[in-house]
Amino acid sequence: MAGARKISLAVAKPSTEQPKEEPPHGSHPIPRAPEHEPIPLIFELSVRSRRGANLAADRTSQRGADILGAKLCRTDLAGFPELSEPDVMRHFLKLSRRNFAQALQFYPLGSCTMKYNPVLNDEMAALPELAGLHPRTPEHLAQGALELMVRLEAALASITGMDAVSLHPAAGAQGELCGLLLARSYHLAKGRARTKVLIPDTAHGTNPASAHLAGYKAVTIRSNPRGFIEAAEVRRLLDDDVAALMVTNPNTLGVFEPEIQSIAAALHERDALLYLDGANLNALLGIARPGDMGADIVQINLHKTFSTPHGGGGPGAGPVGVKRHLESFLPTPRIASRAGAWYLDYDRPASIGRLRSFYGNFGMLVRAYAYILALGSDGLARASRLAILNANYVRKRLEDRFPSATPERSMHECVLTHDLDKRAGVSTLEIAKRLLDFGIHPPTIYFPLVVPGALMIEPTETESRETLDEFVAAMERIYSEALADPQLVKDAPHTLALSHVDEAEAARHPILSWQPK
Amino acid sequence: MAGARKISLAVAKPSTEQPKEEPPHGSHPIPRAPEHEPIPLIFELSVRSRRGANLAADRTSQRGADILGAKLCRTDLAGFPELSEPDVMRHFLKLSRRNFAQALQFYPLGSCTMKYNPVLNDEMAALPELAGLHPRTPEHLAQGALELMVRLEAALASITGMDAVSLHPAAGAQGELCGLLLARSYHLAKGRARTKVLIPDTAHGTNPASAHLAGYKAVTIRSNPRGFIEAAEVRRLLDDDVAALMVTNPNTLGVFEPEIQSIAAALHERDALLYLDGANLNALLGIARPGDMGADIVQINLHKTFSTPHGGGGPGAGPVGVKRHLESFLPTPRIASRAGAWYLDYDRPASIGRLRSFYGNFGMLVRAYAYILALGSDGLARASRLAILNANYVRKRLEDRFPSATPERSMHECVLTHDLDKRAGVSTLEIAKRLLDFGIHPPTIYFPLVVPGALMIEPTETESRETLDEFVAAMERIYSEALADPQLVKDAPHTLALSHVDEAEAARHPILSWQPK
Amino acid sequence: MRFLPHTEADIAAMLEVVGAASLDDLIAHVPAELRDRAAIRIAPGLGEQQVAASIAALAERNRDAVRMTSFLGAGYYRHYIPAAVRSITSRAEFATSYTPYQAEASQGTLQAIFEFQTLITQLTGLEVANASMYDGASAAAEAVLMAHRLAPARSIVAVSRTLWPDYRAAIRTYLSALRSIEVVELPFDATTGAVDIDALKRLAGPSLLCVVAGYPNMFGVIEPLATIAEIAHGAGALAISATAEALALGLLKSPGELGADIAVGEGQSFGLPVQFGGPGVGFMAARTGSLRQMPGRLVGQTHDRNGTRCFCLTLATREQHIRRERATSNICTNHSLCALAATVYLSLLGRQGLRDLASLNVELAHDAAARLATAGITPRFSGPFFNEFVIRLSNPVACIQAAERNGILAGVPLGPDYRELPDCILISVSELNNPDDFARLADVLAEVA
Amino acid sequence: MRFLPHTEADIAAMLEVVGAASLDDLIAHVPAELRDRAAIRIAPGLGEQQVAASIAALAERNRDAVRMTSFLGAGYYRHYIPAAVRSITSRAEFATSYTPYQAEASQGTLQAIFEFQTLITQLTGLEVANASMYDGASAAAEAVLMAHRLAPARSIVAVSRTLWPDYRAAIRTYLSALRSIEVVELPFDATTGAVDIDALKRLAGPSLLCVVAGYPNMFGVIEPLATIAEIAHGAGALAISATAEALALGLLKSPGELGADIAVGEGQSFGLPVQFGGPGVGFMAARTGSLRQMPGRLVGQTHDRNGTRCFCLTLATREQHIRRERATSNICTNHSLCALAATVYLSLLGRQGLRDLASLNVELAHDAAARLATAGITPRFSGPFFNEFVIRLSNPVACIQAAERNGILAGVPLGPDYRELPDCILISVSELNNPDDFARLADVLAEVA
Ligand SMILES: Cc1ncc(COP(=O)(O)O)c(C=O)c1O
Ligand SMILES: Cc1ncc(COP(=O)(O)O)c(C=O)c1O
Repeated sequence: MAGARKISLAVAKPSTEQPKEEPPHGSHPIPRAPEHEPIPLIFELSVRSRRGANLAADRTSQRGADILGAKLCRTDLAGFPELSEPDVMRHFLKLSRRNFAQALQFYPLGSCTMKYNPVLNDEMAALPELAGLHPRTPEHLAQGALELMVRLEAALASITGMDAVSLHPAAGAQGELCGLLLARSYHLAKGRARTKVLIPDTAHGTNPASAHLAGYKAVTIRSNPRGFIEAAEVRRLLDDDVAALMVTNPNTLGVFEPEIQSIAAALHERDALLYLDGANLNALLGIARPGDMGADIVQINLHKTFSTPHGGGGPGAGPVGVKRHLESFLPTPRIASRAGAWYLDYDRPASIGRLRSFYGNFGMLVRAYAYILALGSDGLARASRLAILNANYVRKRLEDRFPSATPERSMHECVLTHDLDKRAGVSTLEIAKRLLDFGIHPPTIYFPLVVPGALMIEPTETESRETLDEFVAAMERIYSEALADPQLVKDAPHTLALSHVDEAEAARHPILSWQPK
Repeated sequence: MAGARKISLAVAKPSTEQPKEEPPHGSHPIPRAPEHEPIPLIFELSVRSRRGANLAADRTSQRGADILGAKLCRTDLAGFPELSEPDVMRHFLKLSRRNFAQALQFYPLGSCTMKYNPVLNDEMAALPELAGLHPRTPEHLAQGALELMVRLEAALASITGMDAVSLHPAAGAQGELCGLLLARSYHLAKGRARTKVLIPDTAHGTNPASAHLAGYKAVTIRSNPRGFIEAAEVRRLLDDDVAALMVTNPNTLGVFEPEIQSIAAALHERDALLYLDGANLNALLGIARPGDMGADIVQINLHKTFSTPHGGGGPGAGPVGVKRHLESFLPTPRIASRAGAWYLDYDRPASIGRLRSFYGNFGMLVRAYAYILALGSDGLARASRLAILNANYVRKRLEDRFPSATPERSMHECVLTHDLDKRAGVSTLEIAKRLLDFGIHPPTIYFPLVVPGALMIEPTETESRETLDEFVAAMERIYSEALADPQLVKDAPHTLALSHVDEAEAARHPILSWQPK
Repeated sequence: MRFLPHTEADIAAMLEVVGAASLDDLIAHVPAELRDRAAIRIAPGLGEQQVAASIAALAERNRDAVRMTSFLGAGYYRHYIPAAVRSITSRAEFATSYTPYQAEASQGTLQAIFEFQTLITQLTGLEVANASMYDGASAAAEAVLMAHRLAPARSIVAVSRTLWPDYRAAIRTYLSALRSIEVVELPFDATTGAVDIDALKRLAGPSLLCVVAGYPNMFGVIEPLATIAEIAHGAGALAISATAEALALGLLKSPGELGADIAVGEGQSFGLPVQFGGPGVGFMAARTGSLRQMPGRLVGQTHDRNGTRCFCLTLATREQHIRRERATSNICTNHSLCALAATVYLSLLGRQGLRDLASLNVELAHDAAARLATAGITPRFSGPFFNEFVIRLSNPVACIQAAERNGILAGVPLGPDYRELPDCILISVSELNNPDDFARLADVLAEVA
Repeated sequence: MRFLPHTEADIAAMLEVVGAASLDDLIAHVPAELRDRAAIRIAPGLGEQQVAASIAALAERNRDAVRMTSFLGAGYYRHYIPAAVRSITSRAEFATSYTPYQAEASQGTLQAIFEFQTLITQLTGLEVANASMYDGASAAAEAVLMAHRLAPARSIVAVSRTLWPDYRAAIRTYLSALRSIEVVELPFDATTGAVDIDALKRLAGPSLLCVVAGYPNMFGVIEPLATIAEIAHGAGALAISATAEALALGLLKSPGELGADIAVGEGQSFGLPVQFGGPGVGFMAARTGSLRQMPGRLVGQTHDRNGTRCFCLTLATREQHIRRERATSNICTNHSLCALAATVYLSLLGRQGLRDLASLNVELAHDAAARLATAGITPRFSGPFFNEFVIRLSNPVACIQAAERNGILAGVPLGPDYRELPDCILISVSELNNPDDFARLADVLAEVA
C-alpha cells in the first residue's frame, strides 16, 4: 500500500513548502479548473422548442387536450426545461461529479453507516420481474415478491430477536412513528392514555419529533458523565404516565448501554415499553439482540446496517420489529399464508392502519435481502466485529489530539472532541471543511449535542486499515495546521469548486426555486 | 443559455485579472486537489491474501489443482491484485474520473464522429436474450439474433447503396483489410494478380497499412491544392497493375470528392475497383450513397456514424458493403434463409474466409441497429445535414484566426490551420493542450499530414449551437493569449492533474507493465 | 468475505494498537447472556453468483404478471422510463452519497434537488416545494398536519372518499394522536364520481380546517378543484389537492391556479418503476406564506465566499435535528434519489414532451373507453377523466379471471375498498397500452359479462 | 429528433452565419444525380419506447436458448460476470471517450490499460503485452505475422489442427496475401487429442517459421506446450500459444514458463458476456526482444513536468498512423473497453480467486465426465483437460435433439469442423453448471445413445 500512503503524504505536505504541482511559471493566472466551473441550472440551459425524450417518433397528441377541453387544461408549462437528450445527460453527469460519495472516498458520517453498497443489489432490484411488478397485482401472481418479503421479515426477526417484523415504514423516522403508535395502541387497548415518552439527551432529533407526532410529551433523561443511561435515573423518572422509553443502543456516543436490561426490567414493571432505536444495529449483529435486551419495539434502518444506497438522502426503509404482545397492532397489510400461498391480510382490526402506500419500499427490501444473503450468519457477525475494530482503531490512533467524549469502550463509532477552539480558535466545522481538501468526507459534527464540538466518526467495516490510516494522518495533519497556521484551516476548503458556502444568507433570504428572468 | 455562455466567459477571463476563485489568503499553499492526486496502481493497492469477488461463500477448490497435478499447474499468480470488492470499485471509479468523455464535454475529434451515444442502446445490447446468447447456439434457437443482423445488413445496404453487406469485421481497419482481400480475390478469380492500390496523400494511416497487409504496394496519389483528387491524376497513374483506388469520401479534409464519379468510371474502364473508406459516412446519410458514386466496396465504422460508444478506443465494428460482383467473396458465414428460417451458410467456396471469430461484434451491431431504428430515414438524413451545418458554422466563425485548409465547402468536419507558430512560436499541440483548460477535448491534430499544423474539427450533429459558441470563444481566446502571452499557452494545461506528459521519455525507456519491487 | 477488507494480519495489527487480545475481547463488555443468545440463525454467506441465482428464482415467480397486458393503476402507474433516467440515478456519486449537509461536497445533489423543487412549483402552480417526501400518502398526511399548524384552532378535516384508500388511511394514522382533530369523509356524487359538493358545503363552517381532494381522484375523475377550493376558502379553510398520477399535472390546470393552498402527490409516474409499490417519491408544494410550517428538507440558493452561486440545505430550523419535538415533521431521510429520477425524467420530456405524453394518455384512455362501449361496457361515472376510468360488470370476479386466462390484468376491483361499488373495476391506461390491448380486453369482458 | 438539439431558429441563425440559404444549400455542391438517388429507404424514426419494444421482440425469439442448461463452449465460454464489471464499464467516462491520444485527458483509460498489460504479462509469463487486439483469432493471425517479421527468411507456419477452426481460418486469411508463406496443418494424436509430436518433429527444419498450438486446445486438452516449444526452438522457430479459455491461465503453468515466445488468446472469459460471439478481447504478449515488431497499441509509464507518474501511448512509431504501410499492423480502434472489463474482473477475483475459479472449473468438468462415464459415455481423448472434453456418441444428432427437448444444449458437434470426428461432441462445463445438470445430461444421452 506504499501507493495509498503516498496519497496521504502528498496531501499532507508542510504548509511552507511550495507545492510542486504548481507550474513553474507562477506568473500566469490559473483559470478555474473546468470541473470547478459553476454549472448552469437545467432551466438556464433551455432553448425554446428544443426537444428531449419523445413519444413515438416525436408524435405529438393534441387530441387528448381537445378531449378534456380548455376549461380543464393548462395552456403551457412555461419555464419547463427544453433540452435535447444529449444536453440533459451532460447536465446531470456533470452534476454527479460535484458529489463526494462512499463509493469514491472515505465517508465516516457518524450514525449513518456509510458502508459499501454492492452494485449487484441494485441489479437485483431492477430485475423486470421485481421492478416491473405492479403493487395491485393479484397475490397469486406476485408470490415471488411476497416470499422475498416474508424471508426478509424472518431474517430481520432472527437478527434482532423480535417476534414479528413489519416492512411497512419508509425510513427510520417513519419506523419510529410507527413504533410509538404501536405503543400508543398497546396502552389504549389496556384502557389508559399514557402521555410521556422518556428520551435520553443523546437521542437523535427524530426521536423527540416522532414522540411529539405520536402525541407524547418527550421527557429528556440525562445520560451520566460516562455517556450512558442509568437504570436508577430511569426509575426516578418512571411513573404511570410513561408509555415508553426510546433509547438508541449503542447510543449516539457509540457506547453500548450497560444497564439496558435493568432499564427494560424497570419499564416492564410499570408495563411501560422499551423502544429501541436500531439505527446503530451495525454494532450488534451476532453480538447482542434488541429482543434479548428486553426491547418491545425496534426500528431497523435498512439503508444503514443492511447497505441499501443512501441516494443523496434516501430512499431508505425502516422496518419495525416487535414482541408478540404488539403484533396485532402492526400496520396493514400483513403478509399471511393460506393453502400454501401468501396473501395480503387487511383484516387486522387492532392495527394502527397505514403510514404510507402499499407494502414498504420494496426496491430497498430487495437490496437488503440480497445483502443479507451475501453476508449470511458468518458475514454479518464478522461485519459488526470489524466495524467495532475500525472505530476503536481510529479512536485509539487519534486519542492524543482528539480524545474520546467517553471513557467507555466504543462500539461501531466513536465520538471525539478537541481543544482546538480554545487553543487556536479553530472550530469543529472548520476542521470538517479542511478534511474536504484531503478528499475525505467529514464525520457527523456537533452531534450528539451533549458533546461540545463533537466529531462523530463511523468508519464501517468495509473500510481498509490503509484508508483509516490516511484519515488519521489527515486529522493529525489538520491538528498541527490548526496550531501552526489556524487561518489555513479556517479558509478551507482550498481545493474544491466552492469554499465557505454562505448558509446564513440562504436562510435569511430563501431562494427555493429558479425564477425565469 | 445565459448560463452556458457564463461558463465560457468565466474561463476566458483576461490573463491579467486576478482569478476571483483564488482564496483571499493567497499566502497559503494550495494542496493538490484530491481529484488531482496520483492514483496508485491496482497492484500497489494490493494486500497479501485480501480477497475480492469470491466463489460460493469463499469456497476455495483445491481439487481441480490436484486433479491436474503440480506438473501442469503453476504455483501462484505472484503480483496479481489482492483487494476487497469495495477497494476495487473505488479504484476504477476514481480512474474513470480522470477521463474526458463525449458524454461530459465537447469532443470534436476529427474523423472520429464523437456523437452522442444513447444509453438505451447499451441496455438493449445487455438484454439477457442477446448478451447471454452463445455463438454456438443452434440456429433455430437464435433466430432473433440472426434476424437482427439481417435487418441491419439490409439497412446498411440501403443507406450506402450497396448490394450486400457483411457484418464480420471488428473495426474499420479490419473492414479495410477485408475489402482489399475481396478485391484481391476478385482479380485472382479473373486470373490476374494485380500489385498496386492507389491511395491519396490525405488518406488515414490504416489505408496504406491495410493495403500492405493485403499484399499490395500502396501508391500515393496527390490531392490537388484545393484538397481533392482529380480524375485526370487517377487516369495518369492507372495501369493494369492497379487493383483498386482507396478513397475516403468526404476525404480527411472534410471535402466531398467532386470527381468521384469520373474517378469510378476511370477505374472501372480498367476493371480496377473503387474502395470507398466510409469512416466519414456521417456526412452522407441521405445525401449521397457510396454505391451511387460507383464504389465497389465500402467499410462502415459503426462506432462513428452509427453511434456505438468508442469505449476509450473500442470495441467498434466495421461492416463491409459490396456490389453484386464481389458478394461471393465475402467472409463466412453468410446469413441465408431456408424454409423461412435463417441459417449460417459456411458453404461459400469463393469466400476470403475469416478475419476473426464468429459473426462480428454482435454487441455493437445491436447498438447500431437500435440507433438506426431511433433516427430512421428522416432522422439520419437530418443528422448528416446538421453535422454539416455545425462543421461549417465552426469553420466560418473561426476563419479569421484559423483559416480552412481548403477553399472547398466543408462537409461534416473542417480542417483548419493557423500562423501562430510563425507569429508566436505556439504550436498546434500547444493550442490543443490549452483547450483542455477550457474543459474541451482537442480536435484531431497534425492530420491530414498534407496540412501544416492541422486542426481537424468534427463537431457532429448532436452538439448544440451554444456548445459550438463556447468552443469558438475558447479558440479565439487562445489565439489572443498566444499573441499576448505565448508562455501561458505553452505551459498549458494549467488546471488538470497533469501537465506536459513526457511522451519522449516513455518511448526512450519503455515501461509497459508494473514490476513488483 | 468479499466486502470485508481485513486480513488476519490487519486484524492482529489493529487489535494490538487498540490493546485488545481478540475481536471478541472488543465486545467483552457486552453482557455475556446477551452475547450467548445473539448467534444469527440464518444461512451462511453466499457468493455473488449464488445470491443472484436465488433472487432470480424468486423473481421468476412473478414472471407471468409482468408479461401480461396490464390495466392496473389506482395510485401507482405504468409508464415508459427512458434509459437515461436509470443511467443517471445509478451514478455512484448520486447513489452512494447521503444527505447533503456539507454543501461543498454535495453540489450535485443540491442543485438537482433545487431543480426538482422548481419543477414541482411549475407543475403545481405554487410558490414553494420541498426536497421530497416519502410518498403521496404520507405527503397528504403531512399536508393536513401542516394545515393544522397553520390553523390550530380548527378541528374538522374533510377527506374526500374519492381519495385513494392508502391516502385516507395514512391521514387517519398520522392524525390518530391528535385528539382535537376529527377526520370526516366527504362522500362522492354517485353520478359524476367527484366530491359531493353539497356535502362539502354542509361541512364548510368555522371549524373546518381543510379539505383534501384527489386531482384526478381514485376513479380517474378530474375533481372540480376550483369549486372545492372556493367553498373551503369561503369557510376560511384550506384546500389541499392530492395527485397520484402526477403526469396529469403536465396537462391539467395546476392546483395552484385553481386555488389549492397545498398540493401534494406521488411522483412515481416520473421515471420510477412500479416495483411493487415503492420507493416512489412524495412531493409537496405550498404558498410562500406557509413556508415556515412546511415539513421536510429545503434546498436554497446562495453563494460562496467568492460570490459563486451555489446551493445548500436551508431553513433547517424547522427540522427535527435542530427543533427536535417542536419540528414541523420527524422526516429525516427522504426520497432524494427518486426526486433526482423525476428531475431527469421531467428534463428529458421537457415543456412539450410532458404535455404530449399526458395528452396521449388521455387519448388512449378515451379510446379504450370507447372500445369497451362498443362491447356494451360503459364508464360508471360521468365526470371527466384523465387516464383511468371505472366500469361496472355483472360478474367482475369472473371477468377478471377470464381476462387473466387471456393474459390480461383487467384492472383493480373496487369492491374491497368501496362497499358501494361491489361490481366495479378501475381501468388504467397509459402509453404502454395499445389499441389492440383494448380490443382484447373488450372481447374477454363482453364474453363473460 | 431527441438527439438533435437544433431548433428551427438555431438553424436559421447558423445558416445566416455560414451564408447559406438552407440546409440543402450546404450540400448543393454534391452532384445532383447522387442526391436524387440518396433518399434512405427505411422506416422513419421511432421513439425510445418503440425502439426498446421492437428490439425486445427480437430478443424474445432467442429466449429458449438462454434459458436452457448449456454445455456450449468451443472458443467462447459461459462464466458468471460480477455486477461490478458492468457498473464500471458503463461509466460514461470510460464508455464515451476514444483512443487516449491526449494523455492529460485520458489517464483513466491509460492507467487501466497499463494495468491490463501487466495482468496479461502475469498470466502469460511473458515480459510485454499490448493494449488489446480484436479477438483471439485475429490475435493469433497477427502473432504469425509478427513471427514473420522476426524471421522473414522462414516460410513454414505449422498450425495445429486442434486450434479452433476460426483461429485457423483467420491465420489463413491474414496470410493469404503473403505468397512466400506456407501454412501447414499439424495433425493431432488420435488418442491424446493433443498435437502429433512426431508430425511436428518432421516439420521442424530450417524453414519452419513458427508453431501455433492451443493451450488448452479446441478439445479442451492441455497441450504439452513445453515439448512443442522445445522442438520449435530446436529448429530455430518460434512457439506461439493460443488460448481461448483464458481462465485456464489462472491455474496452468504460463505459456512463457513453458517456452512460448508469443502468447495470444481471447479474454472473453474475463467478465465479458458471450453475446453471440463478440466483442471479446484479444490479448498478445511476447518477449521484450520482439517488442518493436509487436502489433497494436502500447501504454507506457512516464511522468509529467512536475515529476508526477503518469501514462501515455507509446512506441507509436510501430503504428499505422505514423508508419503507414510499414506499420506492424493496420489495427487502430482496438477493444479497449473490453480490456477494461477484463482488468476489473481480474482485479475482483484476484490472486487467489482466479486460481480458485479455474480449479473449480476443472473440478466440475471432471465431475461431469465422471457422471457421463457412469452412463457409459467416456471422453474420446486421453489428454488432460481443463473445463471441456470430447465425447463420442453413436447418434450425436439424435442425442442433441433429445437433450434440447429436455431443455439442455448438450454441446458442440465436432463433425462439421472435423470430418474425422463425425460422432463426437464437445462438452464445456463452467461454474454456471451444477451436478444435477450433469445427471440430466447423462440420463438424456444414455437414453438415446
Ligand atoms: C440514531 C438515529 N435514529 C433515527 C434516525 C432516522 O432514520 P432515517 O433518517 O432513516 O429516518 C437516524 C438517521 O440519521 C439516526 O441516526
Ligand atoms: C478515415 C478513416 N479510415 C479508417 C479508420 C480506421 O477505423 P478503425 O479505427 O475503426 O479501425 C479511421 C479511424 O480513425 C478513419 O478516420
